[in-house]
Amino acid sequence: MSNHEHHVTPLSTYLIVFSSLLALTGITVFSAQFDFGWFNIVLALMIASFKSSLVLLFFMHLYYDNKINLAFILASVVFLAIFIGITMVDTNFRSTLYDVRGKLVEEQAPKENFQKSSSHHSDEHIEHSTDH
Amino acid sequence: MFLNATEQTAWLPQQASTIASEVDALFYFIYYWTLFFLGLVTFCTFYFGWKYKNNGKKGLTSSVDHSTLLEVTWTAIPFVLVMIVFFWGAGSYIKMNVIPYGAMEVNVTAQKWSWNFKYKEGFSNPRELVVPVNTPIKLVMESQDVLHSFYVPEFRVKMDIIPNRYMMTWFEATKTGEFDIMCTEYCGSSHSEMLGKVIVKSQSDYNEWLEKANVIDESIPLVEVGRTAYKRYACNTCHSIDGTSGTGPSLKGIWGTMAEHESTAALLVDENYIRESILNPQKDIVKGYPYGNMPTFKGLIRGREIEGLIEYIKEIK
Amino acid sequence: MSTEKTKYFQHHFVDPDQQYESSKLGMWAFLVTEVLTFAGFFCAYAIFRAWNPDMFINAHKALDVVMGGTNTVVLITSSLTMALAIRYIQINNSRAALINLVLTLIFAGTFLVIKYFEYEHKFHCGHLPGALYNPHIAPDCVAIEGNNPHVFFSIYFMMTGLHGIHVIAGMALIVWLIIRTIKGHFTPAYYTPVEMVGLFWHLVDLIWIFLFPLLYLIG
Amino acid sequence: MREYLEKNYLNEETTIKSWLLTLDHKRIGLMYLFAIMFFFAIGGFLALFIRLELLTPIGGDILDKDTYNVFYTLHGAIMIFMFIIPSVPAAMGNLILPVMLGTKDVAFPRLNLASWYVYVVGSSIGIFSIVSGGVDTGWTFYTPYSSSTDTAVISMTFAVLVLGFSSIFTGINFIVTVHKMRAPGITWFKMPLFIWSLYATALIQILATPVIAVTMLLLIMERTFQVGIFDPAMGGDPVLFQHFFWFYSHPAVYIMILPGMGIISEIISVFSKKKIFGYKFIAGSSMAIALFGFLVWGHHMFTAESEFAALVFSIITYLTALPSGVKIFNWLATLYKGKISFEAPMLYAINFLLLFAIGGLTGIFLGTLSVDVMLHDTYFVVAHFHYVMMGGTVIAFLGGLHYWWPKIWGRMYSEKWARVSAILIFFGFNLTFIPQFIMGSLGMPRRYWQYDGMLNTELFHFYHTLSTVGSWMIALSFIIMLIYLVHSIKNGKVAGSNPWGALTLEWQTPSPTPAHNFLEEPKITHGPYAYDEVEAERTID
Repeated sequence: MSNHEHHVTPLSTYLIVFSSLLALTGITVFSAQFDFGWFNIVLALMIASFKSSLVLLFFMHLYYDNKINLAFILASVVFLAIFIGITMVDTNFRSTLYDVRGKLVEEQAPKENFQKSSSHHSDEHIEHSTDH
Repeated sequence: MFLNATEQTAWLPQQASTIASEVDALFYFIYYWTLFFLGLVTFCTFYFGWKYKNNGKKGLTSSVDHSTLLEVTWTAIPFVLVMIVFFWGAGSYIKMNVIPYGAMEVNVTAQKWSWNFKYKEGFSNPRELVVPVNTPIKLVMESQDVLHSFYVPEFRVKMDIIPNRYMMTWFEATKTGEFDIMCTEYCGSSHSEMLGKVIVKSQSDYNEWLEKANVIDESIPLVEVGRTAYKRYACNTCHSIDGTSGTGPSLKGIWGTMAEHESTAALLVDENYIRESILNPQKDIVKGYPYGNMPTFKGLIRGREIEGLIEYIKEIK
Repeated sequence: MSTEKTKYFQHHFVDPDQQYESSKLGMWAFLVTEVLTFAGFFCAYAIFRAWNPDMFINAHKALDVVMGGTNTVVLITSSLTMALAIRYIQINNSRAALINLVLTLIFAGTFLVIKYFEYEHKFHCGHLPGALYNPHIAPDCVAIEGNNPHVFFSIYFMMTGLHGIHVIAGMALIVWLIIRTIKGHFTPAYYTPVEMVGLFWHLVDLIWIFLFPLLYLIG
Repeated sequence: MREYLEKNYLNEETTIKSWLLTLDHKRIGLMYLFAIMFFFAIGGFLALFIRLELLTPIGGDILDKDTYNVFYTLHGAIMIFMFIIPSVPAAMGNLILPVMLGTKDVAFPRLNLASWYVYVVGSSIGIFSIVSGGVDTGWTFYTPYSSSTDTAVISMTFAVLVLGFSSIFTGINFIVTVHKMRAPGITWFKMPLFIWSLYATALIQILATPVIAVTMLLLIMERTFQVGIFDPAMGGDPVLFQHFFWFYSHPAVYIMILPGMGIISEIISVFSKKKIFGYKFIAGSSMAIALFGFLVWGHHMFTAESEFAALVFSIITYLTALPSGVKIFNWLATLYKGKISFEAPMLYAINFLLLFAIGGLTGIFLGTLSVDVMLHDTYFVVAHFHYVMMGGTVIAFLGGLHYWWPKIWGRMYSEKWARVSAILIFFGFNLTFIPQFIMGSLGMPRRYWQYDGMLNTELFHFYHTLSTVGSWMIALSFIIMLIYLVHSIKNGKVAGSNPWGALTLEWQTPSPTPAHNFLEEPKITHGPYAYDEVEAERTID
């Protein structure tokens, strides 16, 4: 609860931020034309995060503001990451234990008896070995 | 309440599988130390309540508001206990989920509201899972419609069955006898009637059963075959025989009548009508009943059982 | 400003500064809920993309990068004009502020018009969510291979749709600001509503900054 | 001063309009209180019907199976979304929080009123859903059952979505009030623990509630457009729904229990006239529970999700359980060397200590992977969460209601009948739910309309009978409570400003509270629990 005047951001700051945002948009569209494999998504998200940081800090004044507001918005990002991250701990590890088992038995037994379907969620019907 | 009792105790059902004693030991380990803590909390509450009861005297109270030693102790001891419990529990959980090599496989189909067990020998057995004792059994389970869950309390086995994938679990029965199979994931109006039985037989009895199970006994009268099939395929969970309307229409007195339909004109209830209703139930729905409830029994039910059901329905008047 | 009490000062606060700071924190708390609302869709996106990477790459080709890119530029520009509107009120130039607010409104409208043409093309090609998915074979429609492409369009329409609803809500708020600015309600001593709507509008921009690469540029 | 403040928030203006358009947090709190008690009564009646149906093993005694499924679903949905979640934060919090902080109102009074109206709209949609046939999915709305059943799922899920917004509004209000509106002198570590718990709760409300809104939205989309996110028939994944649902609904458990713990911290300290033991720990653990509460949702799905995820969720669950457990020791240590008196609020606090201890300790069984496989979806789980939700939150809520009743109305209820009711509820509650623990571990699955033809049917019948008898004891104690509380509003003895001799700020203003909370600026001369420095005069004997 400070009584100082509210910060008025200089026009030049706004224009610099604006042109950086446009430039970054150009970069992300340009870079999308090349295939870097898994790095595509990382690069796109890095650029997007950088752009959003610029918006947050300057357009939304967080750079000059009470830091508690910054803490709140950062917390929201952390919880978003928790939500997506931990859900994927399940969805991406659905058949790990079955796979472990598959490797163990592979050495002892004919392979076709122990195939375990790994993608469960597509609606194509999965052939599986135990059917008669 | 002994750790190695295999009979039913006050808290737990009898132990009838290899994993049961391990789970029970952990259950009782937690039981006793939580009971100790509950006793401690109760004792402290009442002892302090009695000892420091307000006697009406004026005056300030003590300013004690922390004690590092005490706080560390009562954090550390529960911490150690829960970590023991975690690793113990995780160990037996992994055992429950890693299916032993060479286990006998049975395919399980769950649907509203019945169980069906398909054997490798090429036949299926609704409602009853017959297995040999002392043999690891691997269940490959699938659901035809919504979530179900396969639960046998005496085996301490439970696994949710999720549509569009195969869910697996296993058990090894250590006792012969009959045990309940229950569905523990809510699946609609007759959820509580989606029961089944595991029948554990000795190896020789099992072999004998297996030989007979595959052969149709022509000597049983058709009506009896139908009466049995009515129960086996859980027809009773939706279609009553006393005229009360359930999820589906009652079977009482329908033979030879004209059944009203939304989609077509009224149809005569005859042999072909009943056959179609069993094998292709979604083709025409009787007026007043929702679409989509009845699963098909194509591939599950045998020809003689359909004939039996027809005879049986003729009988219900 | 701070200690100067306007007629918008509410009695249960100690001073206008407390009121301003409270409104601002409240707005940020609300933006947190907005982020987590979109989290549900981002989570669905991440999981279905991890399950069906090829389908996602094939399906995104049905989206128009030029239109999406143009919309990104439009939204970023509208963010700039919104920020400038606040700045002009801070320095007591409500005429310039008004111009910037109107510009913001125009850019928001442009965004929706472009979005309309994009949606129109999806309807034309039958690239629709869920059970409505019914792709046509036509020279101007991309044929999509892979598992369940309707899920991609479900996610696309729900994400951009919810974002679009936010744009419309933002436009309504900006119209409200324009009316109040014309009436001369805002001064350097009191411009809290402009600041709050500004924050909301920037968040709409922020979400688009992520939607654009995730939906249009994957590959 | 033992007097009744003649011109107070209740009668300053008396028109109906002055209530319906009020911006006074106390009036809004009171309107919340009446609204949630209405739904509590409905939920309670449904529970009694469910218990009666289970009196015999065969189904159909008084309810047919579809009605039974609708009843237990509505019991859960009403109790969770319309009663417990708003109970302590929205009703008690609104009544007390600004007064405790020495401010005139919450930060956004209009948002606060809007929150009540949104609650009313949401509940009305819920009632509409009930009238149009009810829902039979269970309060968890698991797909694909919820996306395929033909009952009124859309209206009920929409009601939940709308109720979420009312919760968010309250949360935003409390966060800002705590951050920006504290009276001078109340620093973060001089706030009463009830405020700390409400603050932690508000954080969960704004972080988790949007996710339930989006989940419900997706479910509605799934039913209308078959978007294929949750429905396996369209390529979706039912377990994903469970993740989405529990990402909100597990933290929601802490939305329910944390404020209850806050109330208990207040009551125990006041009625043992003792400085709270480990203030910083209790405050910090509220925050820690709020944070860790977000990391454990997967323990509702040990039998459905991947084994690896189950291991991760199990260990975090224990880490979250510890701070709750240690809080119980802190409360016990507060009793040590106190001056303990046993008025009704204290009896509720003791009920809470014992019942919540049972609820918490049985959670250890359920967090253990292999034991949970056996207990999952049985009556053991039902009993466990009733011990936490009812034995914990509802008992704490009732304790808070009795504790602040003289502040709300300016009058005392009958102490004798209050004690009778508190003791009756303790025995009734245990009689209802201890048999359910035993049944559950013996293998009685939950959500069963009949339990005939099982190996243990006879035993189950015995325990269900006990449980039904217990449910009527609880009902009886609520009837007693209703009578003496309503009677006291007009006829109770005048309570005075500080009937319990407490030190927090709300007791330094007359009862009932004046319209803007304080007649003169409150002065903070001591901490909220400084019973070692100050002895406040009790205004009743």
